[in-house]
Amino acid sequence: MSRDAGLDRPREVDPASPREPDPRLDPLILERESRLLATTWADPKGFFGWFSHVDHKSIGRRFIATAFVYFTFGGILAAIMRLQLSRPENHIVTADLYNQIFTMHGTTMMFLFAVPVMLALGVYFVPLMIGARAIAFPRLVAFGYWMFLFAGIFLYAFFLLNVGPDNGWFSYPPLAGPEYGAGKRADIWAQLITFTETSGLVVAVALITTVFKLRAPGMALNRIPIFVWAMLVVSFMTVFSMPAVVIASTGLILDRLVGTHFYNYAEGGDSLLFQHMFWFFGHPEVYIIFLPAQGMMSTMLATFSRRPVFGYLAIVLSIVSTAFIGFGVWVHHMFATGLPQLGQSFFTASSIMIVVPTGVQFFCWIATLWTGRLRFPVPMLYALSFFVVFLVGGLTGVMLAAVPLDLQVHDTFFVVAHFHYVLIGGSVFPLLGAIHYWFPKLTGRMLSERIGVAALALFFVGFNLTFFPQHILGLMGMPRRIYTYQPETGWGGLNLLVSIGAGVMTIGLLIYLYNIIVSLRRGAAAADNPWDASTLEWATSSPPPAYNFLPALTVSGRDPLWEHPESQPVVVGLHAEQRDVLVTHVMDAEPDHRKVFPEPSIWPFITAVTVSVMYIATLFTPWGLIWGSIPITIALIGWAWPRGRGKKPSELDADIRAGRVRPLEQVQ
Amino acid sequence: MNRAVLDVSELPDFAFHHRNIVWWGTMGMIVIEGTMFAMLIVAYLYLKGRSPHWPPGHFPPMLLWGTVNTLILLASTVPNHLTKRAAEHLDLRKVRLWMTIALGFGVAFNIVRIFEFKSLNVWFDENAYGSVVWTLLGFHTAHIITDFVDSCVLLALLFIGPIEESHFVDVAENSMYWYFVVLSWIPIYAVIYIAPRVS
Amino acid sequence: MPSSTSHHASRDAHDRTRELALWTGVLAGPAVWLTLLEVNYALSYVACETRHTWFLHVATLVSVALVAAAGLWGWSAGRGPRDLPEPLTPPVSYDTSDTRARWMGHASIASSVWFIIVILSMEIPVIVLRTCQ
Amino acid sequence: MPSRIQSALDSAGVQASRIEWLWWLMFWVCTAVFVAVVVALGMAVWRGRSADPERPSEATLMRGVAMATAATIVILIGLLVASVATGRAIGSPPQADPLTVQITGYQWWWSVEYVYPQPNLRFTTANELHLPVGRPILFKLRGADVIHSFWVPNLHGKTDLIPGRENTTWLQIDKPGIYRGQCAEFCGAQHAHMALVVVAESSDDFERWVVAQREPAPAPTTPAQSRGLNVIERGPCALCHTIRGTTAGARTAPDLTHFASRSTIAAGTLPNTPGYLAGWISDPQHVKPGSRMPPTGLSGEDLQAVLAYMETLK
Repeated sequence: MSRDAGLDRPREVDPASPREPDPRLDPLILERESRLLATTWADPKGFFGWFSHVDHKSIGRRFIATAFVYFTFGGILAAIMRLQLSRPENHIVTADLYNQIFTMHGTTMMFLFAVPVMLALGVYFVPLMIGARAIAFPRLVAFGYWMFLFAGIFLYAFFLLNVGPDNGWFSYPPLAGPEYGAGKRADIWAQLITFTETSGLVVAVALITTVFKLRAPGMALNRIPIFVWAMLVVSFMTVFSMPAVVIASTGLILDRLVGTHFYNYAEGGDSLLFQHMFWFFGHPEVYIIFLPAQGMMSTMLATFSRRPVFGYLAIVLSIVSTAFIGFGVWVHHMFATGLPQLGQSFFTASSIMIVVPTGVQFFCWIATLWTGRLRFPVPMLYALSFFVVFLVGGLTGVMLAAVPLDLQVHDTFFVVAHFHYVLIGGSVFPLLGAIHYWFPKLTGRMLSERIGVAALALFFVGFNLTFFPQHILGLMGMPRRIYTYQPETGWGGLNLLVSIGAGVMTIGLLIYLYNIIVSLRRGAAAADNPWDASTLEWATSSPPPAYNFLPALTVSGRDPLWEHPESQPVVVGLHAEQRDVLVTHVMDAEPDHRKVFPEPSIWPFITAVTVSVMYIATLFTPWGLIWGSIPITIALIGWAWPRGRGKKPSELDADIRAGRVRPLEQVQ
Repeated sequence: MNRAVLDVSELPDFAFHHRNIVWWGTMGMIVIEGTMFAMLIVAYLYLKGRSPHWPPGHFPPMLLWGTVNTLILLASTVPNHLTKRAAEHLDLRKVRLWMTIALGFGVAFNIVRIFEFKSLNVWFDENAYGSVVWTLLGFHTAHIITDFVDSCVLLALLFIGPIEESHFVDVAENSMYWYFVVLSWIPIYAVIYIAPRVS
Repeated sequence: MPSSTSHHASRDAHDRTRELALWTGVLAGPAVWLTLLEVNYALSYVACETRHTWFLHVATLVSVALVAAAGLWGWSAGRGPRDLPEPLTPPVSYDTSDTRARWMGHASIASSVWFIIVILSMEIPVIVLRTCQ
Repeated sequence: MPSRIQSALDSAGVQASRIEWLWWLMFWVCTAVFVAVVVALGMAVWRGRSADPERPSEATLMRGVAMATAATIVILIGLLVASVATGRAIGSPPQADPLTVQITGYQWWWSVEYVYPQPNLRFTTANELHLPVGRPILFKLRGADVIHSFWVPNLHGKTDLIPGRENTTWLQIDKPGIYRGQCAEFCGAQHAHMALVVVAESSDDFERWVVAQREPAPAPTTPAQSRGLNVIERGPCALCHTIRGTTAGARTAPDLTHFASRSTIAAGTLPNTPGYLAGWISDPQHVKPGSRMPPTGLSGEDLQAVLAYMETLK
């Protein structure tokens, strides 16, 4: 381990490169270049310009902000549920509305907040952390953002029309099927899936390509920052898991819309087929939410321990193996469906063993703290509280992996408590910490420490008040998804406590929000690297310029900013008057070629609109698919149509024959 | 400032295969859609496993048109390969030629595909079997049509312009995607036409 | 520049098998385990019909052997620096690819050992449980 | 304490108590692990606060992490074995002659059929089971419309009732008593009001109950009762309900033959008293919005007559 802790120093510099100052590094030259780059990489201004942004930082900011707006919606819904359940036989909302609300809450938090916000942070920070000038396929990422935005608008528009989905975020047939799922509610859920999957998949592909091909020269696989590793792994999980739910929900739509029988047992279908496919996606999704948070933990702990995180290899392997095992545990959501016990128990084994990689990371982090010189700003406090709350969720997870125990607590408030400890404890705590941590880079201002501590304290207390008693409620027999309960069940007292806790938690989050709003205006100006961190996103100004880095950087270790960055060679020779990006090799990030990246364009927005129209049309008629695809095709042609640099075919041909154009393979 | 530099100004500005990020984008699409095909095939086998007899109360699909289409697809890999190679050699004329021929195969395929649907011997809303075979075949057809339209636009560009060097990469990637469409068809063919005949 | 690219091609050629070994070493463990899981799940129905479990044990053994072999292959590929001409475009990629290869070699071993444990953990139900319940 | 009638931690049966044992095992193991990790974390943070702690070498740390990991794996394997062993124990089929009960889940009530080899011995009731103590009971579970889940925490974990499939589970009760179960799989608007009552009693009491349940409904004795029966047979009730011994024979709603012997109305929604019953019959949608039972719109007299008759359905 320690041998390749990534600290190998540069060897003797290439004799070819001059020892006397390189003219291109002359401050005046750089100054002019930076101005030129700023105009080259600038996103267009004005109303229409606003719809044409392709800068990953602009898209990333919108992505993050939108995700938090949806988070707020989901939180409001949760508050209403807690009001309703605060005492037995309460009548704040009707059964019908309650069922919509808990469905919307789950759907919002999973599909419109948790997964998108993680991908969003990836969109903003992955290119910065690997020293790239842009994200791969910037227009595709913009398209992904618009689809995500429209997904939320679509869902909440129908919810406000009182046709929000009401079958749970898992929407099992036959309850959601043509016979029992009246109206359009289940279709809206299924189509929302299509929206969000479209968004998630394109962003995932862009992130994979970015990490593989756009890393700063010298950033070999063993030098990739752990957060980037996590985002890479998560993107792969997205690519392999989301198709399952696409097929599942498509089958549901077809059953409802054109009368197929995928899930209709009377015609040879099977409702468990849906459950299998849904959870084949659904469980990996939990890790899609969780692994980036682990990456944030490693990042923050390293920074605030003033040392590289201990056990880089172990942590990376843990992330990778968690991802794989995450694809082999889905049946533990179906233990009560009467599958053969032997088959189920294989999934018990995997569900129990998946704890180990996370345990390894815990131990590595504790080792990091053990040998670090610690500082305790708010992000670090979030990281430390993560240990406590997530641990509870992880341990109850072990219990749920046991078939017999699961049969008792499955679909009770015990499970509700468990996965809120895992998702809020495991993801939202690190996420809120990471927002504190990266806020200076995102906005150029620091968040207030004082207010931050207050928010965390209330959030922490409120969270545990809310969710710990739910374990007991579950064991006392309180099922999930009930809109009320009778007094004689004796659940009233704990539920009141839970609701009070939810109130405290809400206040904490409101203070957090207040902190952000205030600091945006009056926060202290942030230095380039306010935390004295080691990763590349801190090597540029806060917030970064449109072109991210000048001069472009190279690395020779895992913690570039802690390893004499000034002696690191820098990249020169990228043209400033066009969007030049250096493409490097997958394994060792050796420079390969320069690629000219696309200009801003409004076509991704237009395409997203046409696609949304098609999705919504297909809610009502299968022909929406046919007619809807025509405008999409037109939009895509507009998107792909070359502008500016294109030549007449004859001219290009002439250039080629004259040898003025040569691809890499032919350069000899 | 006296600093070593890494000069990349001499590097070329486009490349083929996995060295170009477009290849990774295409691969991403291929993996995603490949996984969807796999899921549908799993769904088919799952339903088959739960049904006492398969296909339930039907004759299996007629072999003729499906097999004809398989042959067309396999044959189409030849012009497809030549298109790809021409693109990698930046040979505009050959690219135009072979791509047009490859498109011809595409047309033929789509026409035969209509007869294929007819020869399935089942309607999609009769039972789960009908639903899954129609979805499989329809999903694959959607890919054929998508790639077909894509190729048409690309070919039009190559004739009327404006084009740039990177369009040769697009052509190469387009051919790679066609390979995927062909390869993914083979397991689907096996599932739709062979599986009902083996119990 | 020209010289360094032609030499680039040679590097690629030289690396291919080594990279293959390294990736196999790292990924064989999880991939084999995942396959085994699906296979076992399917076979559990067979086990119920036939009242036999020997094929489950066989599957486990085969998987362990595969993973161990892959891990060792990757590990050996990760050892020792290569005698190669100076890498492309100094001064960036010093001995990057050697430390990286060694790193992946370690990863191969670690990954294989870990997933052999996971594979063996799936034997417990087979031993404890009756074939049909 | 009321909560105890629907609690996984007050086991009254073989299966539930085995699961409870597993629960406490896991609870204590996990608590120990939690304490250990938090203590380690606390020590690490405490050391790290000092300016420059003497650092163990990376190798030492690696050994520590490796040992902790090994310990984790050992503990988890132990829990895995315990879990699978418990599964084997509760999954084993009944030895002695089991009582077979067929439960069918409807939106939002339970149809309960006691299955005997001889058809004439079979009988159907709803939402309330009487079960003998000390005798294995085999449950056959079906979903009539959507997926429900059969769950009586004091007796056993849950098993889903899935349309088109028949699931089975079995249990054996140790302690006589009254237990409450509730549908545990979200099944639509009134998922919250789909409870069932389990009366666990000695075999003698149980057999007496069985004999009573097999009887058809008693004939009305007073004019009011006769009028009530008349209203039921000619009115809307008979379109869905069965009362054995009368012309009411529809099966889409709970069997009312011995309705008065049950303790609750509408699957545990209300206690079975004339007052609540009157409210329920006249406007079910008020009590249980979305319920499949429409408002009957009976006149006052008819309603009183129906109540009078139904009180006789002991």
